[in-house]
Amino acid sequence: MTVTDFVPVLIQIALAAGLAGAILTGSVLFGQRGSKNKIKNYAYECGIKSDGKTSTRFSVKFYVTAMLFILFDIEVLFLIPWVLVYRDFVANSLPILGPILFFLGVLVVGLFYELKKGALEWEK
Amino acid sequence: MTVGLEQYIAVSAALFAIGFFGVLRRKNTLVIYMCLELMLNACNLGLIAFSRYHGGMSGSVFVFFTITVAAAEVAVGLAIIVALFRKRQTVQVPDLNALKN
Amino acid sequence: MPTDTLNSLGEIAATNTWGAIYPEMILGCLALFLLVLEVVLPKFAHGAIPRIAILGQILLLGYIVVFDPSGCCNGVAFGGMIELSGTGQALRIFFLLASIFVSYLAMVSFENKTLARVEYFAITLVVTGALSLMAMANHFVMLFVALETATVGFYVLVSYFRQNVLSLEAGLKYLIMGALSSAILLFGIVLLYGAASNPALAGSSEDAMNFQNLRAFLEANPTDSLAIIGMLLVISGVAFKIGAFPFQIWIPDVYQGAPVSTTAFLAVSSKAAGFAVLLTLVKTFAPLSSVLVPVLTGIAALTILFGNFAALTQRNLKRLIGLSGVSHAGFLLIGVIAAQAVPQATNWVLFYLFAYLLGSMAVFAVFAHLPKVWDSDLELDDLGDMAKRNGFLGIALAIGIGSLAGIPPLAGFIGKFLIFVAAFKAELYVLLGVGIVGVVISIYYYFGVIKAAFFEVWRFTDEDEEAEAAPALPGATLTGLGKLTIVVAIAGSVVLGFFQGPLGSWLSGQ
Amino acid sequence: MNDSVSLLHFAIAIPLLAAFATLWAGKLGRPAVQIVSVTGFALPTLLAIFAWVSYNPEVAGGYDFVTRHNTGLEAVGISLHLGLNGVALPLFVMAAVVGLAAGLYAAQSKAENLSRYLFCLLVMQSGLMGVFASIDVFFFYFFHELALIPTFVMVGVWGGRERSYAAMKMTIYLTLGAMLSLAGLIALYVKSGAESFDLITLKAHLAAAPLSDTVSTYAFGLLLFGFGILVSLWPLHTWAPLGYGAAPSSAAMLHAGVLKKFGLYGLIQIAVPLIPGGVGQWEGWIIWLALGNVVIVGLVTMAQRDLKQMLGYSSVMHMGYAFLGIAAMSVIGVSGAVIMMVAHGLTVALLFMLSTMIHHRTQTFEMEEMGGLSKKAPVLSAFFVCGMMASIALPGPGLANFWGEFGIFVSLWQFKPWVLCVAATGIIISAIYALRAIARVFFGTESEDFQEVQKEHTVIDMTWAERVPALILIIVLFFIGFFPKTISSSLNDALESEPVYATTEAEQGGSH
Repeated sequence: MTVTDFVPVLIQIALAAGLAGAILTGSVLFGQRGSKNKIKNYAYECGIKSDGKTSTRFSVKFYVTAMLFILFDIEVLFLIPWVLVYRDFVANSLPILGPILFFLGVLVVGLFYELKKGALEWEK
Repeated sequence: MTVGLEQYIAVSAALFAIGFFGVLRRKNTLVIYMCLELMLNACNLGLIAFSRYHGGMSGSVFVFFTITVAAAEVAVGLAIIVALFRKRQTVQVPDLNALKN
Repeated sequence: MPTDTLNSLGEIAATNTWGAIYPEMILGCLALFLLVLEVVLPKFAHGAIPRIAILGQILLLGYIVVFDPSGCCNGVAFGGMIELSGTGQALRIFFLLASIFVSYLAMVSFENKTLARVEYFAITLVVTGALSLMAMANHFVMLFVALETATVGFYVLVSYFRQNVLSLEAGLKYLIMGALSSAILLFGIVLLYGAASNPALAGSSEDAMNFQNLRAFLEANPTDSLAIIGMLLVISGVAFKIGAFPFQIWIPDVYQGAPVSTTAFLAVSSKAAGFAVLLTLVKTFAPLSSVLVPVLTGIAALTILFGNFAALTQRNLKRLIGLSGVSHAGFLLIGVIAAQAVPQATNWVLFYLFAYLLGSMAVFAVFAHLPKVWDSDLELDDLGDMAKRNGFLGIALAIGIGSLAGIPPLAGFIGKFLIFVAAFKAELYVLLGVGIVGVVISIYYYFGVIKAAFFEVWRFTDEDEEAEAAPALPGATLTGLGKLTIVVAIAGSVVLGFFQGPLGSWLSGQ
Repeated sequence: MNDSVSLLHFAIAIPLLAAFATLWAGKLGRPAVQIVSVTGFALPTLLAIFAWVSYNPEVAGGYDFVTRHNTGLEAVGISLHLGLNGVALPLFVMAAVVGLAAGLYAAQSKAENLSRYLFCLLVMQSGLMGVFASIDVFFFYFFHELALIPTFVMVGVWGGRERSYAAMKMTIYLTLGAMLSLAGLIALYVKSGAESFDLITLKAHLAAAPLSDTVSTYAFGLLLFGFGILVSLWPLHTWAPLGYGAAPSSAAMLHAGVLKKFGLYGLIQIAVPLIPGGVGQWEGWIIWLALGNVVIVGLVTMAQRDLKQMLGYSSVMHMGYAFLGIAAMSVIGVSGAVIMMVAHGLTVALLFMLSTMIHHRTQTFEMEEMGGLSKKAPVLSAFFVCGMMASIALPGPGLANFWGEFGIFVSLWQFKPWVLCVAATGIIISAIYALRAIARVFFGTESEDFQEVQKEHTVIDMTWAERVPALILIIVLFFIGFFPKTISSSLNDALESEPVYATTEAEQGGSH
């Protein structure tokens, strides 16, 4: 590869930056200015001071679900190549169904265990 | 200038080194964990580059397994970190010193 | 897809001898079966599950020992992924034996604790299967996947006591160290693969992660710097697992914090698997031995010295045993290095491992019965009480420690002796000297343990007074099954000391 | 290849089985323990005496009662190969006799937890029987360690003053010595090319192809210093007085009397015949260190105030003579050394036992605080005087030690007269401390400490339970003293068959 191959990327970066810059400058230029005071600069101009953290904590349940999702999501990785060569293998009577079924069987047992343990129940 | 195998390997080595020193230097367990993942991904990059430029699939196949392994490690690791946080209310390495004799 | 590819795939598929790895398959299925049982059975029946796990393993072990002690078939299988050999078979038996002990220890130390009981045993089974695949690996993919399966399992096992901060911290430490070592190992593999798959170089091959191909490449060009760096990284990664010198930092903390059964599992099985891998890798890297042997020699010497000196000052029992285990790793390394020059040394390393297994299991079984809620805070002073209350445990501790210290007439002595003979044959005089110094130092702290257990107690207690106080330990009750397990371990140590018999000739004959 | 079992197997196995039987008999009470343990000591003694009587020196290779069994390490060149030759036989018998005496004395002693005490003693005994009965060098070492471990436990658990420290020091020293000698033995195994630990095979190989100078230098050096530590060769002897001072009497009897001879036996049977070259290179070392044992340790012995300490030092001192006899490398010198080992074993055992009896009566080992015991305990004092006379090898046919030292001195005269002159001073030294000890302990006026003790409990003379073991030792001592031929003839035959000893004999033009 040569650097020229990266030109589109550069163009895209330039476009994005330019657009953002343009919008901001546009709003500064054409937008009408209001009176500047502290209250007005708060988020939501409703006059009430905002309190508490702006970043809220998530329940750990989200993380659990996310982990489980990753684990089962990864397995797809092994299914894609399988799908690609499936026909050829069967055509040449190479063993391909048995191993993958065993693999999926293990996955199913895992899923079954996970469900029964109530790892996916939201309210407990 | 052309981007060849050397560049990829250089990037992968650089990522690996960054991860390694991150593990050694950082105090926050989660950041250390990210650095570990960074090291694994540096290895993946190297594998892909080698198998792409040298021909042969075994490198690319290995990457599948590496990714899976990394995922499993993340799951278990985060579980442990969460459990520890619940117990100690901190994930800073210097605070985790119960095991000093 | 081109036909020649399909043909080669057909050839590979023909080598998928599933029958050859039935023990690992059975272990995995047994683990799944246990998980299913847990969710199917009602709560009150869960107590049966650990027993089912142990029973299943005992049956499997019995079948292997009786019906195919020397493995069904030798040579590579699964397209060069694993290599079946007598050594692999011996290690298979080793891991099964170890995991039976470990499962029993877990049963004991889970008494009087509120925990999820069942997962532990399932994970133990999976890890055991992974370890014995690791011992048979003939390809870096197989090696890495098996290794990681075991390691991830260990993360859970180490931090299994969720209520105990020490256990969790140990888990975190092991997690970071383990993941770091895996990453280093992996990067080493990448570099080796990159070097050996380079079409420009002689002897390169497409499947460069296969050990035979890799060795062929290294023979073709033994000065490839990339390959040498890769090798060093891989060796460091393995050194982490066996706790050899610069990489032993995690050992004391993790051994102390982990549940005693896990500590035993780490000390025995994980270490043994590391050495199995090391034996294979040393064969693979033989062309680079001009670099490898000096490195390993230095590591071995420093490991022995560090392990012993660090153990001298320990009061905490599990730290002590952990650090003494470091020095044992050093002795095993001597055997591994010698194995390059002396072929039988491989079998002598195996003998040492079996002796180490029996000795350690006796000691850890005693720890599991000591009167503490969390075995992480067992101190030397807790031993005296034990020997007074329960002479049987006292004898078991004495024999176990004696065997670890390499005192005749116990198995550990024969193991050390064989290692020394190997070192002499391979003319590793420096390591021999260091080994002798190490033995003398180790006597000191092992002696300390015996002293703490016996010197005041044995003299002034009466047999009959003991007899009634025997089972009255607050920690865990010593059941008949427990007595049997311990008796097996100590009898093994004693018998192997006097009469190596079938095991000896079997290993020598391998 | 497995042969039928011989009496040697029984001599080794019976004490071991008796040991566990004793442990179990602990539940049944004291009499059961005593019966079982004494049987465990007596039977091997009978077997040993039977072997002594029925020993046939004309047997091929000089080894009688030979058997060989495979323990599973035959591939490594290790097999349980047992047998006795002219050198091993007397020591074997001595080990059995001393064991019996020690066992009898221990069985009637007031040791706490008697069954466990006797358990350790019996394990030690079986190891001792094995040491002198094994032809395979590996098992020779193996049995030595088997006998050594119980010593540490006994010193540590049942010992007297500062027993922990003594046990620790003994353990470290003796482990180091054992390790060095083990390395030397492995060196022989590897470098001889025999790939076998069998002494006979090794001899054959090394006779055909002797070791190179460098190899023989370091191999012999390893064996010399390894064995030397075990035999308390000066200046590596410091563990011995401390250990014996702290050890319970039976343990001290067995260790000082028998187990310590392991190193000398190893030098005579293994090191010198297999590595004749090595002796020449280390000769100076051996002589000077041995003289250090005789003179320096001798002077230290004179300075001792504690009876048991003094006995410990004197036993260290006498080892010097044995070393000198070996250094002469002549038949007469080595046979003298062996006879002295036997006699010294019996004597030192007797003395340690008697010193403990004295302690029971005077409640102290300080010789200053004793005196006048002979009036209260004439028999005890008679025994003790007799033992002391034996240990200093009083000239006269009565006691075996004399023949030993006589042979050694003759050989030294042929070998290096100046060494003889220096060594002879040892006789005077030992005479001085022996007579002074006797005078202090038994004669003269009673010290006020001793009178204090007598107020608390009356001092009685030796009971029969105490006399029997002492008598056994003394009788054997006199028997060998009057009929030295009973051991020396087969001993000399065995040594004549060793080329190294026979040839040096011829060179030095000696005869006997």
